[in-house]
Amino acid sequence: MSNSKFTRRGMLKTGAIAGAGVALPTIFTASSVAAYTNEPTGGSVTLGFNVPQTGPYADEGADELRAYQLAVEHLNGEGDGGMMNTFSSKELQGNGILGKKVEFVTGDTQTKSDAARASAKSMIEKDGAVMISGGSSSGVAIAVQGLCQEAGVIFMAGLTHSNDTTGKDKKANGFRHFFNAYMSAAALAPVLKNLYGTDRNAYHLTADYTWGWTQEESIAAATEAMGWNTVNKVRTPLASTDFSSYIAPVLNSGADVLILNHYGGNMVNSLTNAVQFGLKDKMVNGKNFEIVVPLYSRLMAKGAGANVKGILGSTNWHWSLQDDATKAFVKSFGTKYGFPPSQAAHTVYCQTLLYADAAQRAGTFNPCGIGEALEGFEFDGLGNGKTLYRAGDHQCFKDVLVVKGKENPTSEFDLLEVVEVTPAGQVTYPIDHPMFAGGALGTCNAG
Amino acid sequence: MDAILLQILNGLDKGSAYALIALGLTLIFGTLGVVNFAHGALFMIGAFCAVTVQRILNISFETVDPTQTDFLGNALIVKTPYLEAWFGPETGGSIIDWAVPLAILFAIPVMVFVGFAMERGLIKHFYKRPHADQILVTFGLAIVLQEMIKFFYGANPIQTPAPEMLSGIVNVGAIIGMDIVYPVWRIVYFFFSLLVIGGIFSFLQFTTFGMVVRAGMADRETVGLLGINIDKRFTIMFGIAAAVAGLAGVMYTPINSPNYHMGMDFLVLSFVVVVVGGMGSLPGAVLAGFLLGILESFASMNEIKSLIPGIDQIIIYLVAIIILLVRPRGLMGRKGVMEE
Amino acid sequence: MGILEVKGVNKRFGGLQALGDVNLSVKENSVHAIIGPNGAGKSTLLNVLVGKLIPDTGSVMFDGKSVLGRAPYEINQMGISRVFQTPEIFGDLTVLENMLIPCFAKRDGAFEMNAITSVLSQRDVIEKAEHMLEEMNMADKQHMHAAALSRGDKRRLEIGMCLSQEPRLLLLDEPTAGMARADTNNTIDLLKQINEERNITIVIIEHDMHVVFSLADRITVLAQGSPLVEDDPQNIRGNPLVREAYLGEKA
Amino acid sequence: MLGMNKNDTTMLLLVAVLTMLAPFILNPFPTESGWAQFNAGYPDLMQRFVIFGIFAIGFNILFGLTGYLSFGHAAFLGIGSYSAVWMFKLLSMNVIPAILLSVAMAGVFALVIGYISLRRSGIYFSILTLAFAQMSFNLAYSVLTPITNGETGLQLTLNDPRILGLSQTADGSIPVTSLFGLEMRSTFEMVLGPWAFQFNVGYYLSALVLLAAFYLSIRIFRSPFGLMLRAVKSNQQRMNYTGLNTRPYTLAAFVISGMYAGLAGGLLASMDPLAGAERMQWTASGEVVLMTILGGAGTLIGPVLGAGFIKYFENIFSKINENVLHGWFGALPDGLEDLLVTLVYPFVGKGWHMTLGILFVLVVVFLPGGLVEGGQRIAAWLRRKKAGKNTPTSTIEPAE
Repeated sequence: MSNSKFTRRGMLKTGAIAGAGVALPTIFTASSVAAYTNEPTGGSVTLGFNVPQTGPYADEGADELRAYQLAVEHLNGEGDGGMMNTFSSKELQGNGILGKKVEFVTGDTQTKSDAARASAKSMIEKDGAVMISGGSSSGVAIAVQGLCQEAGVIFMAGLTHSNDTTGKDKKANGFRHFFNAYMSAAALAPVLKNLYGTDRNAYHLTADYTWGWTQEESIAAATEAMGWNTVNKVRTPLASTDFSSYIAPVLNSGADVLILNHYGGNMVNSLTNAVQFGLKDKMVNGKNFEIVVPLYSRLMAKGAGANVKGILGSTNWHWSLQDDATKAFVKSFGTKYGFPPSQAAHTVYCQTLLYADAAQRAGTFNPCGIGEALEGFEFDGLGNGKTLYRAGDHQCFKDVLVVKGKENPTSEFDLLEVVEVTPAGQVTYPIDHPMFAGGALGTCNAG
Repeated sequence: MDAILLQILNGLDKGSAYALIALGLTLIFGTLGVVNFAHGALFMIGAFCAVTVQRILNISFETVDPTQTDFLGNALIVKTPYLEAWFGPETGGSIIDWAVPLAILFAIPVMVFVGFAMERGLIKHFYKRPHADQILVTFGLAIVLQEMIKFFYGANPIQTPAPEMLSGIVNVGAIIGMDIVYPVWRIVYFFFSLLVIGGIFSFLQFTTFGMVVRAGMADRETVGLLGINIDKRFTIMFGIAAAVAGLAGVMYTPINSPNYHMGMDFLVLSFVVVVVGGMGSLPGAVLAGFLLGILESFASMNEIKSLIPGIDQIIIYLVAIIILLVRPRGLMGRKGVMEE
Repeated sequence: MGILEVKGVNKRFGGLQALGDVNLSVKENSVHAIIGPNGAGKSTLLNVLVGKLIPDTGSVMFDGKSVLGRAPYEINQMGISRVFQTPEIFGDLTVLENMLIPCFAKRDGAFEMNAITSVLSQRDVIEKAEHMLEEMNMADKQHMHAAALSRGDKRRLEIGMCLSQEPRLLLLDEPTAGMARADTNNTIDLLKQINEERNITIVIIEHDMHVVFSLADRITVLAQGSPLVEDDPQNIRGNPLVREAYLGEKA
Repeated sequence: MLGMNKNDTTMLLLVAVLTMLAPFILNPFPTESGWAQFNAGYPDLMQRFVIFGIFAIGFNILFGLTGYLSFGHAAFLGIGSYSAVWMFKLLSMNVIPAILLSVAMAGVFALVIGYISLRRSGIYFSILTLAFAQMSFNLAYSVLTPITNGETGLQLTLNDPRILGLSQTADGSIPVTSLFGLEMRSTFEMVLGPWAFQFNVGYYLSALVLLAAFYLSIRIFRSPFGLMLRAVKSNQQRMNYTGLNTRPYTLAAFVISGMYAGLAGGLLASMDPLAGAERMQWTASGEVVLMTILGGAGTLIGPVLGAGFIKYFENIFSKINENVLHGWFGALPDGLEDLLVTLVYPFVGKGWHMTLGILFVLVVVFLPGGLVEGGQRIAAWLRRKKAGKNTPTSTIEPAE
């Protein structure tokens, strides 16, 4: 399945366990030969895809896995090549990475930071993975990113939206293609202003954990900057399944916009509950009551059904975009699996390609070399327009989509329509922005 | 004032689900003495009965519409449910619209069957085994059931809306001259739960079957000595308990879209409800269900949350601890039942 | 002054007067039987004596000290042991282990964190337990699981466990209920021997008049929660009040 | 030996041999073979085997001996982990003070929670412990984020003070956990033909702690204290009427098992310095209950087996994906290959929960005494077979 030529800095010298060694006819690998963790020595290179396969995000994880599989096929020269054909960098030849065939192992994060680290460790220690990618929540992504930093492998983050991933918890070995809460807010604010005006009272319901807080902070700051008033910010327990007791007080709070800083199952339920309570048809202060879901997931939005109609939010990418790269990816994915890819699938596909391309350009799998190749890398042709991997925090800067629940969907996938493509310039922030302060990249670790 | 009344109403509505699940759990514990960790899974299966009925009603034939394109740019395949074709879009559409209430008819036999199968196939071997073994086996069973649902229906929530007529909101405060709007379906759910609870109680109270079961709950041996086959009746009670959980699940689907792990989300909570009410006490389970629902609603009010941060995270457990320490047999538990 | 003095004890359960003004004096080294029809309050009285129930009024003194308000284990430590109607033993443990527990309790008191030494190294306790098993004629069964013993053996084990605590007062709740006549006679002999050789005071609740009259030095008759008569066996036998209350016969 | 009888000594030696040779035993398949998927001999999983073994041994001291079923023991594991990580952040990267603090903190919390919960017994006790643990989890995930770092879990940063150590190493990274300079993550690899075996310092430290914990648990089982605990389980009424106060006995057992959980938590953090709130969730408490019952509650070795069993499924079966299956069955004709993959797929990879659930049911139905009973049955069967048909069926002794 995989090789195991894996070494570690700080490896014990032969003497320490010589007792065990002497008794056996051993052939020792010289431990100091490898220059970095899991240096691939055979004809193949192993990547580790760590996604939620059990628990509430299992479907999202499954979609990510599909995209990884597709990316690996394309890298190995199978299939139609997908976005490799539209990618602005033409280094990849379809013969694997640096001539080595790409293999992969998968694991289950269970959407728990502990389990995710165990799974990632097993890929590094047992399967010899040289890069770990995945994640469907920020807590998991940050935890695994920390692990990869310590272990000396590259981490290509999957779906993680918290500011912290490339903010206070950023790491030299970690890279994020996905957008973040600040970007969502910056992209949404002008649209909200256009559609709903500047005289609005917003009520926040926020999932009571780190991601929810960063999103609440980002959105509140952006909306307040354009003149909105924040009526209340209410934290809801993560384990909540029924949000009615939090929605009910919104009715008489004087607010005319409800912002749901929820994701996944929480988002489905809180949105469903909000619509149940008639908030969508309500009039307050002579204005239509509005609901905003800053981070949309199309897969999950399906669970809320017709309730998403007309509700604004943002996404990293959507299959209905009309650029060549998106079309190529949707075609490639849709032909293989029979339905369009989600934004989670898209981001992990991009991350895999970006990693492979960086390795190709660097001419090595050494994480430090790859890091250098990715830092400040500008590219296009992956569905988000011109994109920059900023060197200072390893965050991608690209256009952000503002979307709205579609009124008349033609199919079960056709839930969202793109309202606006906010250009990258508007969502870019300085590295020392206070919402991202407090951490340091540190130096790259090659193990 | 409005806000408090609204939260009381909300608590009753939340409590309906707790009460129904706890009622079934207590029936099983009271009759068979089994700690059933698979009870949440029964609730979940009930909810998926609604999903299944919705899917069945939506069975469609496909036509190609060349004027539109799908995501790959091919001609769009439009699906039309047979029901709409047979009865016209109007009637067919409204039949589909009523999928959830219709699912009740589907769920009752399915759940009773599932209950029987569970009891006869597995649980009956565990009457004499320690509670720990019962927990392990029912927990294992819950995982299996849950994974089966996940395998067929996926992990994401699936929307099962209420009928158009019963969606929307109603001003329930109008009667007392106040402005308290509340979703119609949630009120339906509340009354539905009262109906089911009332049905179970009168069944136990007024039928011979029920009387025997109640006698059996109080003193199994004596009833057995009378030559009455109590085990068979208890098996039937297991089926009924499963059906109660299932109905609670069916009707819950429009409130929150069902997913495969919804049973586990309710499991711990429903055990807390049962214990607070008093192990083996049916009225206790119902009372505790509503009580905890109301307390939970109050704890989520901003005024309370600002006084005690995080109170809504722990209220249920805090109340359970206090009640168990002050009144070990729970609110309405009989003295001596699993006490000391 | 008896070893056990019960004065003016009342206990109500809701509307039911379970014990009404009970006075009882048990002389040291005597065998005192408490008899009475079902529902006369015998078991309630026993539960008061061992601290399981607290009476509404009245006092219970053992050897000059009040037992009221003390936990059962404290009362036990004062020197009162109890034998139950159905033998209460440690069914999951072996017979020897059953016997070891009261021996440890006698030596170490109510709680001792003796977690590192092996049971086997506690020779004094083991010898005492083995000795007691021999006295109970159960040495050959010491490695059996207690749950597997016959009913008579369970009873003997339970009595042996009580004795190994060297109590001053032994309370027995219908010790021969459900026993065959031979076993009953054995038990009577055993109890006589305990009373005479070990100088242990015995309070026995019993239905079986054969047992009562074979053993008792003194008998209290309870009826409807109150003592009807307290007297010597021969006087009780002829007392018309007792016959009426207990046997339902008209005088 | 060491104050134990022959059986117990044999058991301890067996565990010692198994743990010391685990890198070999758990890696039976050559690295390049298709079966290598089932190898479990890599540091992280081996560490988890022994650490969760310690957790389960401790849980068994409470549940196996006294019969009190706690549904909140994961809280102590979590408290242990948080304590250890805080020690790494504030004091030094040496694991000794971290583990000591873990055990102490878990002990303090166990004393408080136990004191309250043990006022009740039976299912009421279970619900009380569950309630405490769920409260800890919910608060750790949200309101207590400044202490626990909530969703992400408490982790080390480059700015931690580390009074007795370095905030960051010379090359700008976070220092690693060590035992007086011996790094926990140091791994020595031995390649033997097609096999590769990994010897990890952290694993061997954990394994030694496991042996100590196991030895201590044997001593407790065989002590008068252990006897009293078993008596509590058997008949509390008789305990009370034998002049024994059961409350301090059960409380002591609760605190000891809480400290075992804290020890496991501390070790877990020492191997991988991150403490996630999920460690305290009720499902995590449920997991140790399952480990203990599955292995055989009340037996010495059972919990360790149960822990290994569950962790193996979690880490090995979850990694088998469709590709791997196609790799295995690739040699078969296409139709058969697809059929087999379709049949097996629901039970591995994302379906590993299903397999685990089925196994719970099977084990508890057919082996009421857990895996230990399974082992005993096999042993008895072998003995009978060896001795011929004349020997009477040997009675199954509980493996205590």
